[in-house]
Amino acid sequence: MNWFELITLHSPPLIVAVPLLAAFLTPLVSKINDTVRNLFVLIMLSITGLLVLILGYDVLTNGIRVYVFGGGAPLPSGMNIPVRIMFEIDSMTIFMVIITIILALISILYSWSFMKDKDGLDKYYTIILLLVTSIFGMELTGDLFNFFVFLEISCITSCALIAFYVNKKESLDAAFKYIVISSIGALFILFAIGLLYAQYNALNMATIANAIQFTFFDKIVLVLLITGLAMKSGLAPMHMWLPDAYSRSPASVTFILVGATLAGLYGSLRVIFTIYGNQLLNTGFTFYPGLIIGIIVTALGVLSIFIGVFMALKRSDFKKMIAYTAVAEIGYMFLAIGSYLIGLALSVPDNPQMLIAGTYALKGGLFHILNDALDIGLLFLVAGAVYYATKQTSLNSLGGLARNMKYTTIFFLIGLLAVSGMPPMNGFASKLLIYQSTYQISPILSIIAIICSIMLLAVFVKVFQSIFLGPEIPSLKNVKEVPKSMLAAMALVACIIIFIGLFPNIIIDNLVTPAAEALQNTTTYISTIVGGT
Amino acid sequence: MSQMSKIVRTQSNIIFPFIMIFGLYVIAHGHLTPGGGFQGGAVVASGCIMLLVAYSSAWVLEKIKVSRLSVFESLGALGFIGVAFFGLIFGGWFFNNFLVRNGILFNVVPETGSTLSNFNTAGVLPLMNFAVGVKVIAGLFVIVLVMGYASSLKEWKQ
Amino acid sequence: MSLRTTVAVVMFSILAVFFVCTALMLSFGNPMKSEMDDYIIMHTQNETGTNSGVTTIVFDYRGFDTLGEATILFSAVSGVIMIFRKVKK
Amino acid sequence: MIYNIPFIAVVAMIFIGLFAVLFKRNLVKIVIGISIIESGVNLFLITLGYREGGVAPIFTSAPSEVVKNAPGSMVLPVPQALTLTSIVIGVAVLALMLSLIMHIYEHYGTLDVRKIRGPEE
Repeated sequence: MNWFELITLHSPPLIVAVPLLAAFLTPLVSKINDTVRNLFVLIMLSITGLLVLILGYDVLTNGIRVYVFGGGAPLPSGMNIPVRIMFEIDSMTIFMVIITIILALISILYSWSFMKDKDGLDKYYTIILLLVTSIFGMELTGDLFNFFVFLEISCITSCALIAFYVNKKESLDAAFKYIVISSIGALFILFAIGLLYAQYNALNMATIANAIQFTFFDKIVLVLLITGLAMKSGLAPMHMWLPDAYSRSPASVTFILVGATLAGLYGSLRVIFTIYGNQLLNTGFTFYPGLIIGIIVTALGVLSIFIGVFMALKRSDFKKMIAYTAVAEIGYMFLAIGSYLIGLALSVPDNPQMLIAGTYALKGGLFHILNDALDIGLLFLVAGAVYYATKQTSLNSLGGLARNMKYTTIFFLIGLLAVSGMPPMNGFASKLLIYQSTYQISPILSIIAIICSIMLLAVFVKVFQSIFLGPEIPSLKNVKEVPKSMLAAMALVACIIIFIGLFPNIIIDNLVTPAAEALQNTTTYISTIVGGT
Repeated sequence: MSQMSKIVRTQSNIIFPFIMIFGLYVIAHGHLTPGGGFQGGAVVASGCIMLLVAYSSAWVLEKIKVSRLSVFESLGALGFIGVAFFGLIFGGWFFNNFLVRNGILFNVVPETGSTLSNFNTAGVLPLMNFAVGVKVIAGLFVIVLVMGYASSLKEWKQ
Repeated sequence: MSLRTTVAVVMFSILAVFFVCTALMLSFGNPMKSEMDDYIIMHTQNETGTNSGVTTIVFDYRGFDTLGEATILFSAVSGVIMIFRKVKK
Repeated sequence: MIYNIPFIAVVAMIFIGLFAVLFKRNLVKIVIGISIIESGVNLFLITLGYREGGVAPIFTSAPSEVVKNAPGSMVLPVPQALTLTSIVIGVAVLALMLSLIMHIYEHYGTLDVRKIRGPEE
């Protein structure tokens, strides 16, 4: 066994362990020098990125990988239930992990200059690394309780990072709101895990999915899990924390927080498609469970889109508008997932057309995860740059910045077009998939989605006009362009956006389609561990 | 928070060694009796916190720096993850219990059934208990120390 | 304010039904299934050489959870120190 | 019914906590509420693992009849390990929330939720 195979074999735990080791070392390293510390963090994350690429190549070519902590076979001899913790990695996991590592690297690059003259930076970098670790852990794990532990790590670290500006009272307020909501959500999830444990005496997702019966307890568990994860991912009725938290934290932090919310979304995907995947078409009920879940998820998604867009129209604070847009974008993803579930349930007797439409919706929704992270992230980075240069975020006190900040203006224009789904950008590719497929499921959904998208364009054109165009405000005469590392980070995101926009098929064929197939194919996920039913 | 009265300080001086010994016992015998790194660490940390309450946080901060305690915590965490990495290097898997049958220390496997306590068992578990114990002592103590010091500053300001 | 209260009351009562049903349907003292736990109790001595079943789970079978737990404590300490840092005005 | 008293206690604790979180206006009371919910969930986990007449799953100097009847004579160990993890998580969350409350009190001079509203824009 040569060293490359060895690294491939051990890459799943190393992806979590390397940033964790770096986080534990950062307090010691930062005693040397600031530059050394920044380089250390960047290098450690680059190593993680390399491991992600190795693992991704392996999984996409060879199929699902299982890693058992402590060694040995997944199942002890003569048992049907795994005892040790396992990582189970399929294409969906790889898709999310790649998004996370892109977000983390760009955020570290951006914070090099953005956070330069702040204090408390060694703790800041430590906590950022811990947050990245926790997102990786949530995405890689195949064990429910382990998922809960990483969820709690991400709650605590996000809360500490939201409160980074401790001398601003709004950010403390937002952090408190966040930790109250997310810890209650996490406790619901823990209660649900306890119920599942009581029934099936297992904590492994595949084992539970194999044994699940959709009893009364399982319905309670489903409701509790979806509620808890929706609290984490900012779906409509539980979205109150999201605009505050996004708009009052430093821009580099917000960029990773987007990844943390998407990990919550990933969790709910795992719950619906993997744990309850075999029960979606259970015939023991008047309606299929999949249809009911689908209708509820779609309704919540549409509600999120409405709330996000209308609240964004009303605001006059730059960062808050982007934050409400993020709520709307989360709504689009849930709309797509719900459409798939409805399509699946409607297709059953003799209507395969619906299943095809639903599959396209699922692909669009998954593709939108990547695009949303990049688009919203780019807008937040631009907002951070504007704040860095002017110390203002209110629309009323900004104007005419295009004269002094040419590059930032271009990046904002790219982000604007991408977020509202205009043709040359990546947002168009995924939103078009969602529009087309939801039109076949129900035309009303599609029309709502298109109208709200156009209204988003209106929102951002207003922002663009009032911040970057218009007469120069005297107090902003001496504004300078932001430092190079911030420009480099934004340029990197913008390049990825344009690349995906020009060649969407590369991403869809190589990443999104395998991910969608992995989600739909619950049996493979289960039989990798339990060995067939 | 000012210092408490002389009676309280003397009492806590007397009780403190016993709490320490009990906590260290719980940490060391984690693999044989109820308890372990977390529980024992919490006991020791509460002993330290008792001193903090009796002698005020400003007095404690003169003796020991927050940054030094924080380094201790990092070291504990590094020890824990280091044992896990050693499992990867020597045992072939992350978190492998590589000492249990053929290690140098803690390598005895007890007979199945009721046994007397044999300290030299359980592989890497005592090491992990120790690392977690150091971490929990430093961590809990730092949390209370920082919060107590901050609140005493505010009192002083008013 | 009244809308908020109404929503809260509705949520509260839905959860109430769920939780009370759960409490009445479970039975105390005899777990429904205990395969995994029986395996751990029977194999804790010859697989890991530990006499205590709970410690075996905490540090060996589910050691990765404990690493996460240690990380949580570490991040809480870092967070508290960061929140109470001295800020330059 | 009477035998289910531990589970009823769990539900009661979760409700007392949720009530405090939803309807109380004082930040410290909200934190106490979360703490109570958490104790309820921990109690739930521990209660799930109880086996009638069982002792702790530890073999050091265990009585011979317990060893003879194992595993039926010992309580389930996994919920205890989960509860241990969950307790430490609770401590961490509590520490962070209390330190946030201390800062909020310093900035706003009050702990009342109604007065702690950032300016709307």
